[in-house]
Amino acid sequence: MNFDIDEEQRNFAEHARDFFSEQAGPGTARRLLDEAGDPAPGPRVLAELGFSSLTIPEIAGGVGAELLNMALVAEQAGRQLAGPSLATAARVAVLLEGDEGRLRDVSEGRTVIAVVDGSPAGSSPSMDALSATHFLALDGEDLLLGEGRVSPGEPIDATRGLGFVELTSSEVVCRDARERWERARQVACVVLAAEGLGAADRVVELGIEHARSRETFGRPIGAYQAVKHRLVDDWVAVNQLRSLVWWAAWAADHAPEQLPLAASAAKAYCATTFETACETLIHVLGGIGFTWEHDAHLYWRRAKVDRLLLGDESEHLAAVALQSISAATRAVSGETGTTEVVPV
Amino acid sequence: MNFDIDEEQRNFAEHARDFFSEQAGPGTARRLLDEAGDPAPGPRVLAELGFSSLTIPEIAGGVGAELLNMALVAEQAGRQLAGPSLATAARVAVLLEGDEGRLRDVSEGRTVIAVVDGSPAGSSPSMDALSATHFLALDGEDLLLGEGRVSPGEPIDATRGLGFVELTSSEVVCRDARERWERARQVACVVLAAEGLGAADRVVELGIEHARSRETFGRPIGAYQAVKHRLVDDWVAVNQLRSLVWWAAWAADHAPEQLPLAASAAKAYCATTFETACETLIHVLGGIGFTWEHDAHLYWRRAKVDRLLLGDESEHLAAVALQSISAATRAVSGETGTTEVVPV
Amino acid sequence: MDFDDTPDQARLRDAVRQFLVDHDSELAHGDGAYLEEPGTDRVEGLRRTQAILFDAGLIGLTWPKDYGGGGGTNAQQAVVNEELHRARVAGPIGHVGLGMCGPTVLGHGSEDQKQRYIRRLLRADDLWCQLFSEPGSGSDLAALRTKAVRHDDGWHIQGQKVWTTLAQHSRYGILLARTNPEAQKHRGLTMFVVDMESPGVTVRPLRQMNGHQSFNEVFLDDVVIDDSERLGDVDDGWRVALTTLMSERMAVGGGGGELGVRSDALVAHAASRLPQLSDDRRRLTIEALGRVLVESLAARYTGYRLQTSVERGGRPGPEASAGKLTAVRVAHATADLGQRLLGDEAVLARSVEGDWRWATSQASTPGIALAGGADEILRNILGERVLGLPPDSARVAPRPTPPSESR
Amino acid sequence: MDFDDTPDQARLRDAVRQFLVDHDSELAHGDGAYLEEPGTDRVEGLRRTQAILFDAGLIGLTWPKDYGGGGGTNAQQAVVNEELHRARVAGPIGHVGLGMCGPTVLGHGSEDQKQRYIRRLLRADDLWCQLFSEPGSGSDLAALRTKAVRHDDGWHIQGQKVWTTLAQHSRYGILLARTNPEAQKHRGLTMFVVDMESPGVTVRPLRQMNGHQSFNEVFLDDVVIDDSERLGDVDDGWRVALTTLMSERMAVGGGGGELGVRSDALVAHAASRLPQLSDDRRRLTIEALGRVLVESLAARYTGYRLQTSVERGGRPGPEASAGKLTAVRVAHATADLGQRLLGDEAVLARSVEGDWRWATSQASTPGIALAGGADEILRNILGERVLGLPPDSARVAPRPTPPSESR
Repeated sequence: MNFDIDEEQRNFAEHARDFFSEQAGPGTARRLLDEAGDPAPGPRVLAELGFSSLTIPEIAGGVGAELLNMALVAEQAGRQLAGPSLATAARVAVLLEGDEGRLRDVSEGRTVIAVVDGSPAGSSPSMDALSATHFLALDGEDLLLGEGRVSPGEPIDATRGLGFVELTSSEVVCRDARERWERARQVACVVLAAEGLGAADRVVELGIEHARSRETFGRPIGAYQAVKHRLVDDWVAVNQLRSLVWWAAWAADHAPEQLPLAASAAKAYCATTFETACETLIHVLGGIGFTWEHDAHLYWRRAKVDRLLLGDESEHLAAVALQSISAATRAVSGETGTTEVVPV
Repeated sequence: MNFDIDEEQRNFAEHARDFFSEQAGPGTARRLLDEAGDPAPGPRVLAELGFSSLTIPEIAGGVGAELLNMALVAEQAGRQLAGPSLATAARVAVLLEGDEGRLRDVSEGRTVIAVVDGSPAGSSPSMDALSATHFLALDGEDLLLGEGRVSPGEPIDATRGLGFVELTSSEVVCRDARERWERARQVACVVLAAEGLGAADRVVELGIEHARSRETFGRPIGAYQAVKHRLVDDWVAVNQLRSLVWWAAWAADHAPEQLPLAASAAKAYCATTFETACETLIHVLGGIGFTWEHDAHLYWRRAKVDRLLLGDESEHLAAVALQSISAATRAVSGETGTTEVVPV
Repeated sequence: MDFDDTPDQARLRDAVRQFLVDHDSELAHGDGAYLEEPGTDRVEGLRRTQAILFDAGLIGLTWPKDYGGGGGTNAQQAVVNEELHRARVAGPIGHVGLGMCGPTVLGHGSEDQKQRYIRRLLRADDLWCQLFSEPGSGSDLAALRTKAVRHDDGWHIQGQKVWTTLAQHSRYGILLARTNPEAQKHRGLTMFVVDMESPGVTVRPLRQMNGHQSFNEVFLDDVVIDDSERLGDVDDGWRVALTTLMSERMAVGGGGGELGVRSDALVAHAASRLPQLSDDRRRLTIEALGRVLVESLAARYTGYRLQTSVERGGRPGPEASAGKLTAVRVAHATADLGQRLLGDEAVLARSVEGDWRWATSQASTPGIALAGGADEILRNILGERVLGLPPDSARVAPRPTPPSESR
Repeated sequence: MDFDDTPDQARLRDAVRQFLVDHDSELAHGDGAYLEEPGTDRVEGLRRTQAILFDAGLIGLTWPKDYGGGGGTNAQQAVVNEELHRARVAGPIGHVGLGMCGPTVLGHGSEDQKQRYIRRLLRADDLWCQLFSEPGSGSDLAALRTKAVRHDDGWHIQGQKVWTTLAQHSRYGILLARTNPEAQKHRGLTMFVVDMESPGVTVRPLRQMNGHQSFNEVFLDDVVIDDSERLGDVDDGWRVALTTLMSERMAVGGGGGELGVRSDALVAHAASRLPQLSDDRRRLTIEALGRVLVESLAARYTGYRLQTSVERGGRPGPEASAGKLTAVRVAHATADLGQRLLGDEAVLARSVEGDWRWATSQASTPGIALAGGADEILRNILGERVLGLPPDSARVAPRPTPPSESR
């Protein structure tokens, strides 16, 4: 067993980190709450740099990398509240698997595709809808691609590009697409959790910085256990979230039978970890953390929204529980032979 | 509004406090884990002193007091892990309402009655079954009284006298008894919560005493926020539990339409408050709190059992939620006129 | 123990209820404390509402008659408050004046000050603010650095305050300033009434994470205050401030009042949403709703006990801080559950039907949590003053332990 | 990143699995760490199990060959551990020796000590205990008062230890004692190996709240230890103890191992109980189960990352403490959920079918929580050493604040 990223992946993440700190940041998230626009760095730039086509095969103009690499980039994107979400990109790459032509359009930035959650005739709020030119949707068992009319809602986090979509034209790009749809959603959960990981990591970092320097009653506030221990708990959770995200991303390519469990575990754990970290940060900052000008609320807004996207904590907790039970039941009845599907 | 007990009630509670500190105590709870026997002060003594017949009318040989007085005694009984539970006594008093003869037998200690939860043919573990001479049970809509065979289980808390009961003889003492059965259970919940209140109060007290005197790293451990704030949270919860218990006990006599809500609120809040207080105590005590000889685990055992008796937290939380919703719905439809049933 | 109205109280209740029915259209309404729709400004409407209620004798019922109050009992005020709550009347805009500044002026002001200020404060003719916190002193209030220096023409004030609720709408403020920089930090402070229209006062609203602008920065640049506007003795301002803080504690959650969206609004929301949920979701929601309601009831009935004790002449002690800890937690849980009940639309700040309450309350709770002391401060107060635990900072000198060697 | 076996590892796995099948009936089994049925004394069976595993090369795989170890890799040991886990083999009775005492002897003992002790320790021929905590020093270990005074015939030990796991079954212990009462508290300690059969050693088992007697008081009344049994230099015992504590941290939860009942046992229990629950209860239980499992997975995979880093020559740093915080929380939640799944019988210590695991684990968790440092100590370590937050005790002198005047 070797459960760590390698040197190349580390360098790759480092580059992504530099890129996103230059090209994105909470400032954009703040501005978008007052005026409409695309999140930074925006769909074209992500396509140009190959970030959104990381998991698209080379033959279709993509990078052909593993999902783990996408997760490493997503972590860095999350730190800077970048958008559109790489979760959407990863989801599209799975949904259009084998469709080289359309994937090439995506890789080369000619089309920007979002995925419609809910009915194609009138969707739930769907991620990155506001900046998309085309939409993928599931209609019964058929996967549709088409254009659509998008009505934005009043955003909590404006970088998620949430909109209600109504498809105005569509063609079936895949029949019997249910399994693929589910897998695409699991992959998207992993990448969304990776973005949450990066954001939560940054949030804990901000809290630690403040707790080291801000004094009250003659001592830095980080000396007080009430502050210190909350930050520690959040740091522990973020560190553990990283383990789940890496495992889930690895599973997508190397142990697909573990993906459903791992993706749900990562997504569920991310929901609470990220939200709690933001609440700690705002609390630890005191008055300044409640201001519009501080970045804290922008991360908090992202956390409040992300925890619900692609299934909330309850949905994923139930998935983990039921998959574990069903694997245990299969193991008892001998169905799986000597290899356990679920490492619980 | 006057939401406080009066001078007379205060004195009465004071006397009860003295009595139970002399006649009961965690020592008995510890001994009963190794050898069978009745909890202290035991059914006869409680009957002799009129504690178990507090809510039985004078005409039936009881004291004819309000449930609030019973709750005040129960709080003191709880502090010392006394038994049998006054919740059983209060429940029996409601179930036999109007049956002067049988109530007189109870008041005068000639019969000791427990209430059977579950089927009379083979019950769930039922409180105070081990020291009872007779049993009340609900069979369909009929209330039965009879003798029974009791098999004890291996106790977590040996003062609760839990046993599986099978009625060996019975007669119907009341038909269409469902409403009365429910009300008796609610009244029992209030008294059980009162016992939990007293126990939790004592537990917080023990934690505070220890935190004041035990030193580590040159300071009393109560100076550290991690210890101090946990004890504060427990103290706040105990204080709030007292409010719910008093309200529920008052409602039983003066606002019966509020009893179901208040009883469930008190019981649910007690479950967590008492259990959490015990876990804090054991934690704060360190190694000594993990020993058999310390009283901490005896309170902890009581908490682990009481939280499940007469309905667990989930059951009572649901009752609070559903009653509140149904009252709100009735209020909207104008059913209740000008007086709201549920003060939410 | 008795929750029933006396005949007098019952008459009062009927009268109030009738008044509120008759004047319903003139009054502002709302679903919770400090809960305002983003992008709207109801200040004038809320002032009008407070004036109407004051004129009807429903505000300041327990305040001295000499200064415009009703001279009534807490029990009467409690009856009135219940009816205001039932009628969904919005909380008074002048809550800082009513909850903190007014009691401080009453407790420590001159007869002249009381005559000039109290009646107009009760009626919201003047709004008041509390100029305490500074950029460098929040929890550690007594570390404040705004200076007041005595000259022939009065006290000259120099400094900056922050997180000052309502400052931009306020005519007056109570101001805590350092008058003796040499004294031990609690001993060199003095309290004043400051006219917010004085030269040298600059108010800059701060935009908050909920989009509102209820907090302000206040810059005090050589503001002159006449010595007659001093509250209490020179260098005795900490004692005066304790009156304010004690009142604040009672006002913010201490008396069992709710912060954030009202629990009855949550129940109504749940009642309308539950039927649309799947069985699974319904059960989880019911548990969550029960949990919020039980904690809310626990805080409410504890507030009633405190009210009874205050009515009997007790003063709200440090234990009143407990109510706020719970009230903030309930407000948080209420907003969270209310938002989640919006289902798919819970990712938006306003549902398709226009429900903005839960998202706004979520974004407002962190601010409410700061008023009257952060959780840690309240827990320290309770731990040290009520439970008798040793103080937090090492006033007892610890044995030194080099960090590198500690376990 | 790679979770797959190398061909060598796959061969090892097959061999181990076959061995465990063949010898299943000779081995003791169990559903979790530190989980023993009350009233049964399985010590002999557990010692036999450890000896069988040692003889088969499955214990001490990574320890130096010179002293009876296998000289293998952590990766090999991980494969073996997975197979032992899968086969439900009970954890080694000699866990204190393996996890703490052995590494300390290896790190600081003489060649002679290593030769004499390690092999027998691995084989559970000798059990070991760790004589650290005292009645007056638990979290603040360095405050210990047991004295060692040098005489011609060796060191004379006087003092008392407590919470000593396994002492009543142990042949040896590592003992931390004060050799220089004048020095600063961390600087006057020395570590020894003590023969528990020496004159003057009295072991008194303590009954615990779970009914077990795994903790002991140990009285040391003029016990004589030869200087050759010293571990490390005189007065340098704190540095030696840090090796022990570091190893303990890794052993108790740090490597992702579970404390309390195993999560697969909980899943199996839930699978058998869920069908009997009402719909409402089933949904609530599924959420609770999911929550335990996710946290358990989070800790497990974090342990794997730590193992990878240790395997690459990293030493387990203070961040290994994080694993224990989570593992204790998971153990607590596992026991609670397991017990509640017993339904009506959850009020008893043993279900009608005889299931005692959950109630026992509930009553054992507080003891497990103490080993390797209480939560507060672990959080301080993480906060100060990993996050770089300032130390807890006021090493920086605070400005004095009289308690009566603080806010």
